[in-house]
Amino acid sequence: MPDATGLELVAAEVRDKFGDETVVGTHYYREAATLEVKPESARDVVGYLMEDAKEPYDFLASLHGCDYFPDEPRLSVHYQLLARERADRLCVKVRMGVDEAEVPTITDIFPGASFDERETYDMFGIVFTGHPDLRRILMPEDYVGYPLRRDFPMGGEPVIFTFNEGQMPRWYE
Amino acid sequence: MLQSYLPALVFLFLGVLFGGLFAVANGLLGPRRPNPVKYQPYESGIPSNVPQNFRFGISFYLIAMLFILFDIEVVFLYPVAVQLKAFGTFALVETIVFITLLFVAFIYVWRRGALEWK
Amino acid sequence: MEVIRQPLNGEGGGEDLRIRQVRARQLLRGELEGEDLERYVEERVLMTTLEQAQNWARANAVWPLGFGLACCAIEMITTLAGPRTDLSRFGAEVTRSSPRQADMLILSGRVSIKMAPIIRRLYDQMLEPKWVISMGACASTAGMFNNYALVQGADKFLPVDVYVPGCPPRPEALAYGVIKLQNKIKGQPDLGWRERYQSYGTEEQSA
Amino acid sequence: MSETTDPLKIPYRERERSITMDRYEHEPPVAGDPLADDLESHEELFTINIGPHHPATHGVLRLLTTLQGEYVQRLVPIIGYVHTGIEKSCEDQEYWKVIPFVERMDYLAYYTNAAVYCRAVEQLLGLEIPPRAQALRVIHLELNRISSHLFWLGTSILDLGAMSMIFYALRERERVNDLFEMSSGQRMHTRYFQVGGCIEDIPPGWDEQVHNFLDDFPSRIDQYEDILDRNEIFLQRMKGTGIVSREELHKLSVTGPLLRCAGDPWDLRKAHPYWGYEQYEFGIPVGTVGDNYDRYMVRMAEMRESVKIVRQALERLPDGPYISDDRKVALPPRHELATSMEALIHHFKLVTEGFRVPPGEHYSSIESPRGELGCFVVADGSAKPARVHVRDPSFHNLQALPAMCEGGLIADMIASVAMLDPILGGVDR
Repeated sequence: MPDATGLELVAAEVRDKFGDETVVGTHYYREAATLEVKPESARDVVGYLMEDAKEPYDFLASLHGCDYFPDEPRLSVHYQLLARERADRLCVKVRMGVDEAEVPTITDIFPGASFDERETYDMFGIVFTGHPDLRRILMPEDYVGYPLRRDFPMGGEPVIFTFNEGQMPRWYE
Repeated sequence: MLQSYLPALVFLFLGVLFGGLFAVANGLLGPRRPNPVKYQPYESGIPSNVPQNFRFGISFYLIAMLFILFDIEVVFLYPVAVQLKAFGTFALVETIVFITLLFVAFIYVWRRGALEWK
Repeated sequence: MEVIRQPLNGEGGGEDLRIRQVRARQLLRGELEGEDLERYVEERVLMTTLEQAQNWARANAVWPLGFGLACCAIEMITTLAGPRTDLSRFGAEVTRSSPRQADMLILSGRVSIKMAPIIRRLYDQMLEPKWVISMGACASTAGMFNNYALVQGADKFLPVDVYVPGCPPRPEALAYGVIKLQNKIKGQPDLGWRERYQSYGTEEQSA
Repeated sequence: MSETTDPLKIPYRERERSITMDRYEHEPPVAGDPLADDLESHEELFTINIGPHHPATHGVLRLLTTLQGEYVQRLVPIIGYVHTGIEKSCEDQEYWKVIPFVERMDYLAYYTNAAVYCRAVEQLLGLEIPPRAQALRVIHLELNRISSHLFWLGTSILDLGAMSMIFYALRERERVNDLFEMSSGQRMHTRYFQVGGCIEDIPPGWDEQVHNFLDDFPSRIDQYEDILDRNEIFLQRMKGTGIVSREELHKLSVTGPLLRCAGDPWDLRKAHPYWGYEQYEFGIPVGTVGDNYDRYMVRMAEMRESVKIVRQALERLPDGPYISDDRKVALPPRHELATSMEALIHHFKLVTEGFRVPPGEHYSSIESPRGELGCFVVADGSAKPARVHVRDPSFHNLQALPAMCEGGLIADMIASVAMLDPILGGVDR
């Protein structure tokens, strides 16, 4: 794991490569390094880190979305990068609001991310611009709504116990 | 003359009887609940849009023909094999000629490369 | 979300089980007469032996459709090919892959909303007479996944004959489910505990 | 299709042009399909669903394949038919109750799912689990790897047409299920791992049972290999089919036995040792050619390595607490409730509301029988996780399926799907 100073070095490297405002923040929590970046430059930073950084992270273990509902830039995409020679992990995080949920795709840099991106689009509605065929992967193609968003209802049926029988009169018919 | 054919006729009759019985009984006794989906082709549970007049590749047909050719050859060998002693050596020579003829055909087909799946 | 419960259109084809039981009881008490009695007797006497013979033949050769959805499929395959229980004792060992040759559909696993139309199509394409065993909590009531992705119970779109509880049910439980299905096919279904112990009147009624 | 110069051996397709088939000449090949241009005139592409209900797709995987005769031109795996919304349900449960949900994702490696989730939560809590719990976890994980590979072996060889293999494989698997039932009470989805260790200690006599199993299991693997390795049909179907190079697998984010069969010894148990894996000596089986036969051999060898690990872990099983003694997370033992007041309060608090995890997020990953299984947990300080995402190995390995099957025969595609060993519960979550 890159320790706190290693993370700062990577952040500094990215800052001077892509300009100062791309890196929004760095968090080092429970020996896991997270580099927070602007949504538009996500593709360049991940591409840079995967190929031509000083210590490249050549493998993308996972790409997943998340919805931090209460606090403001709600949706986020996480790129779990992995350097196999050094057995080193780094997470590049991108936060964005619901209405500008758009991130450039990285399938041309790392084709393995195409299923992940389709799933993140399917579950959160984050559009990956430039993805070869961005369709729903898990839900039926014509499904409306993005299930894993916090404001999406859990669905299913209300379970009938004695205390809430009142709301469902004559349920036993 | 009829005596000698009796067993064969009885066999034939029984075969037709039971075959027909099972086929017809199935139709009679089975309950019928027609529904439109039942008549559509089964394609792993997905409505199938495979064109009905689809033309398969030539290799399928070729392999089928070759199989039938050599299968009939074996069918002809059965009656001879059963009564080889009664027919005497003439039938033996006859069969060997028959087999070698077909074997030549087999070698030709094999060398021609028709057996490999294309 | 209000709960709508309407009886499924029944298995179709002749009265369903409940009505037959009620009429049998009326016959015993001698209350059945007139046209009903005629039809009842005619149906019973004429076809009794043939129907029993048919049901016996069908019950002892119930071929399941090889259809694994999720974790219960692992236990179903262990029931079919495992060392401890084997369904060939009930003639249910041959799993047919095509619905045309299968008599019974074992719904082993969770039924998602994307899979439901496909299962309904498979059920429709199966030939009569056909039965459905809903194996496991997820097939019977979507078990613990009370969420957007699962159909809350397969009986919302399929007439289910036997529900096998468990998550996943043990192989012995599924074998017992097949035995119960056989009794049902032979026309003597095991009575539920209310009938067996005559404990009517204890159904939970709202205040 | 051998392009040798021997006149008799010229490829069969060309010879057909010598036969005047004017009926075919007029018909244009199926237009509108990019593959149609390299098509001989009389070919017709045939798109069919090897769909959700198919005996050889190891679950509800739909393969939309475009066939040219017996050759697969294009293959599109379509998934989602057993999507259960587990990740959404997890956000509605306390941290404890999420374990049964997570276990039902990859329903052959259920211990591994529970382990990776518990590891993520333990790291969020900064909780160190006692050595005995670590050894118990390693033993159960490796036994689970054996049982998962056994089920893969049984069903895959069944797909290739050999019926007897599934009976042998399930016979051994029943023995492993008995061990799980003895230690945790249930054959599948045991919920034996708890955040902080294991729910209970193993019953006395359990290690003798495991030793009995370990003593005669390697001989059983030899029996399987005697059956399969000298079977000409099996070898011809497996050797040289579904070859994908290491770089391509790497680019398609494939991990696990599929990657190791192509020669890349990447295994998280060695790269990121967790729970004491560094103490045990075991090898990482690696293939050379990267074809289906190597995938088969790699998994058979992995079963042998797992036997070694379990044996070493069982001999050096340290005694001590089987769960961490941090009362905030682990339930106090029952007898303590009668005496101490704090235990009662901890017990009450844990049972009613569950423990709280300080805000933060963490991605932890371990080696499942199918590859790197990762779990990303976001905690917002309440008693329920804000987000649980599981990086499933089969979900990413499926991306390599088109690369394996395109250009080959359908029979090789069935073998490749079998050797890829996808578990659709984990793929669709």
